[in-house]
Amino acid sequence: MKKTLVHFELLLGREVHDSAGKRVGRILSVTAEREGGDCVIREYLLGPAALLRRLGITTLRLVGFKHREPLRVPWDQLDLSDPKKPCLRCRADELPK
Amino acid sequence: MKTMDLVRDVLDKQVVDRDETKMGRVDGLLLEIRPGQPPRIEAIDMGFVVLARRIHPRLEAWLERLRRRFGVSSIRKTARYRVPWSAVKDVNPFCVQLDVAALDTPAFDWERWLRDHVVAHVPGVDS
Amino acid sequence: MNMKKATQLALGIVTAVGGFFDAGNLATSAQAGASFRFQLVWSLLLGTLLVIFLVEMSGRFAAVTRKALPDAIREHFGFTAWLVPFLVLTLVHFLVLASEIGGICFALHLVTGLPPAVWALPVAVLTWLFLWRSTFGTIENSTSLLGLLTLAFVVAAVRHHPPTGELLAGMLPSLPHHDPAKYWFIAVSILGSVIAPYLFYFYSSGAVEDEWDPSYVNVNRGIAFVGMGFGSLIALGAIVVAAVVLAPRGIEVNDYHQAAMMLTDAFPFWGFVLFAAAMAIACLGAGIEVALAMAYTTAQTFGWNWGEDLDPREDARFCMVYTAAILVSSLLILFGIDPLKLTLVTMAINAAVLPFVAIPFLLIMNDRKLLKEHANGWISNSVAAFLLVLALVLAVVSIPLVIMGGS
Amino acid sequence: MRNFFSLQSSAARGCGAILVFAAVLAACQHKSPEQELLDKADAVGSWIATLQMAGEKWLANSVPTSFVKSTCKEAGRDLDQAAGEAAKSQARPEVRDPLRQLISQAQAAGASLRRAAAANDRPGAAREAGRLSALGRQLEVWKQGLGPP
Repeated sequence: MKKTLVHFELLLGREVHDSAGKRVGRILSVTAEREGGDCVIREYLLGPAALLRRLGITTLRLVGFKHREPLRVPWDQLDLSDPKKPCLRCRADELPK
Repeated sequence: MKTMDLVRDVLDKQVVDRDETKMGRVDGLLLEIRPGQPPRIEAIDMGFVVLARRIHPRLEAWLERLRRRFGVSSIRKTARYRVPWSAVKDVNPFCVQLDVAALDTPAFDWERWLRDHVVAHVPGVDS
Repeated sequence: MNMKKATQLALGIVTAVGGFFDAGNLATSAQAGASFRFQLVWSLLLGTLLVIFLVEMSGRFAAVTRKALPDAIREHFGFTAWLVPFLVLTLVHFLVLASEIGGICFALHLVTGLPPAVWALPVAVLTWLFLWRSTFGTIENSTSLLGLLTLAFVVAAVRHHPPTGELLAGMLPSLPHHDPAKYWFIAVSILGSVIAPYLFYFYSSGAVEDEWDPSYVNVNRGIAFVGMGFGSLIALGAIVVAAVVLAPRGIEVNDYHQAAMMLTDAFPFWGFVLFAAAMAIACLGAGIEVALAMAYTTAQTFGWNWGEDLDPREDARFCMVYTAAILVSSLLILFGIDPLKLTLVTMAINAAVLPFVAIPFLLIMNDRKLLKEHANGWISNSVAAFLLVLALVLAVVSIPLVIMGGS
Repeated sequence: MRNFFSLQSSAARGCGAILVFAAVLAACQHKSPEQELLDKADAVGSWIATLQMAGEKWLANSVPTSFVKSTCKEAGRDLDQAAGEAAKSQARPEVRDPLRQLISQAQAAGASLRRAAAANDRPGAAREAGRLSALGRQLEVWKQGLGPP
């Protein structure tokens, strides 16, 4: 069977829409785990908070920037069949908190 | 490191070989999408063409054409070098270590070519 | 503090003194003193304060993370975000390198009488040989010890007994009595020459080459404060000498010839040769640092093997970058570009690109995951925030100033 | 990454705005022909003073002959340019002509100084230094005559 391959670096910054077509946010951070010899994706983190988290910026809080948690999308909720247009398999409010 | 942030801890990281010689950076990652299973990292992509793709797909196509047309045979492969994830020995905060010898890989084609064709001909360098 | 660190501290300070004063500092100081006497001293002091903090930060970063700045910035922000600053900085470094080579060529012109363009290629070869043959340590030590010659400006300034009141008054910013466009152009150029971007990339890569670890944080602090402070003292000396020698005669510095007699009042016999020697050494030291900064930045951006201590056969691509940079920038001088005009415009551009340096720098210095307890505290961050605002203002005003005030 | 792209494109727009700002400033900087002449005179005065200092320092054996020669050459080039611009100036003739006179005298003095240094003619060099000093004073008088800008 032919493998479905996706360039990871091109996913970054892509806007994600949910099943209702509503804009959810951009993919700005991705967590992964090592499983034996493999490395597998667990969650996609969306929104500016994901970027700040990735860059380790905490100082902005001092100047009154509200520190929000990034939107977490488990790997099985993101449909990558068209890597240029990633979308959720559910509605944004159905995501596990 | 069990859990990691692929963007922060892997992408754009320094790649070193077995002897800790710097051999490039993680310019791109290839994901395999598997039905019913989480996506896994298939390979690490390195090289100029990969970087060009990140800037604009058209730049990648253009560079690729240029490379095919003018590439010296000994450095042709270097523009795109793909290492399977299984060759990764370690991912640490400092670098991504591969279980290969840099000199034997296409990532070092340019280095080798410059050494043999330019540096060796500079007076004062004993070859 | 053990013996090794004590020597490192001493050497580092000497390096900072030798590496700080370059063609840009000489040109802007001479012009400032000649046209506005002591009125622009504030700009030098402001620049020095900021550069001390920035150099301290880049050294601290390298000591704690064992990574140099370009390396860390690409890893942190990704290739696409780093690409534009990288290209802009490479272009600026190229102009700075040409300015330094132009400075050496002019110094040789003073001594030999041959036109500067004649010296472009020999100087390029000499600079390149220095880099090709030596290790990081020898470069640091030899150029910086010779660089102490630039202290001649300080000695001359003291001999002239400058008016203390006027000098102190110059430490506070004031509005010019004449030529506002020129005044602000020089003020911006001084800032650009003092806060030269290459310093940070060079300094942090050098710290990695010297294998600093977190125990060097205090040594680094000492080097930044004392070294940069001393370096700017030399620039202050040049302003004072120009103000005392050139300004009363009505000489403005629009050509290096007009600055060349600066030291002959204080040292009637040696002054002329001393000026040429100080200029040549200062520019050679800085030129080597800029060429290395370019090679470090490029190699680290692409993840190539790098290190001035390695044999050229082990990092051929790294060596090719500085070789090409030196060769190409010497062509500007070969084709007869006026070295002083090139330097002054380059310094203003230096100031204009400061946001590209400052923004990633400040973000990365606040990453507690990387730096842990060594991340920026509130003092550094306040200075940094001030710098950021200043950098954005400079970026906006410097280009119009180049068009209006650049002679 | 796309966030950075949008950042960069807004930076590019910022640069465009700066260039427009610069163009507007440059347009506002319109000066009267007399004002332009006065600016030119500063550069001329600076070269006159430089030549005088070079002559005096050469007499005191502080600078080599080659330096005097190349300084005279550079000064000559800039003074030629200043002379050309003064000739094209739209300023009133009673203001413009004395300056043109001064520039041509400075050109002549520079050339003589160069010849004197080349021939190791010390009295000649001293004479030219004196002449340059007088020219510098005349230029000051001319500037004062034009009044404060």
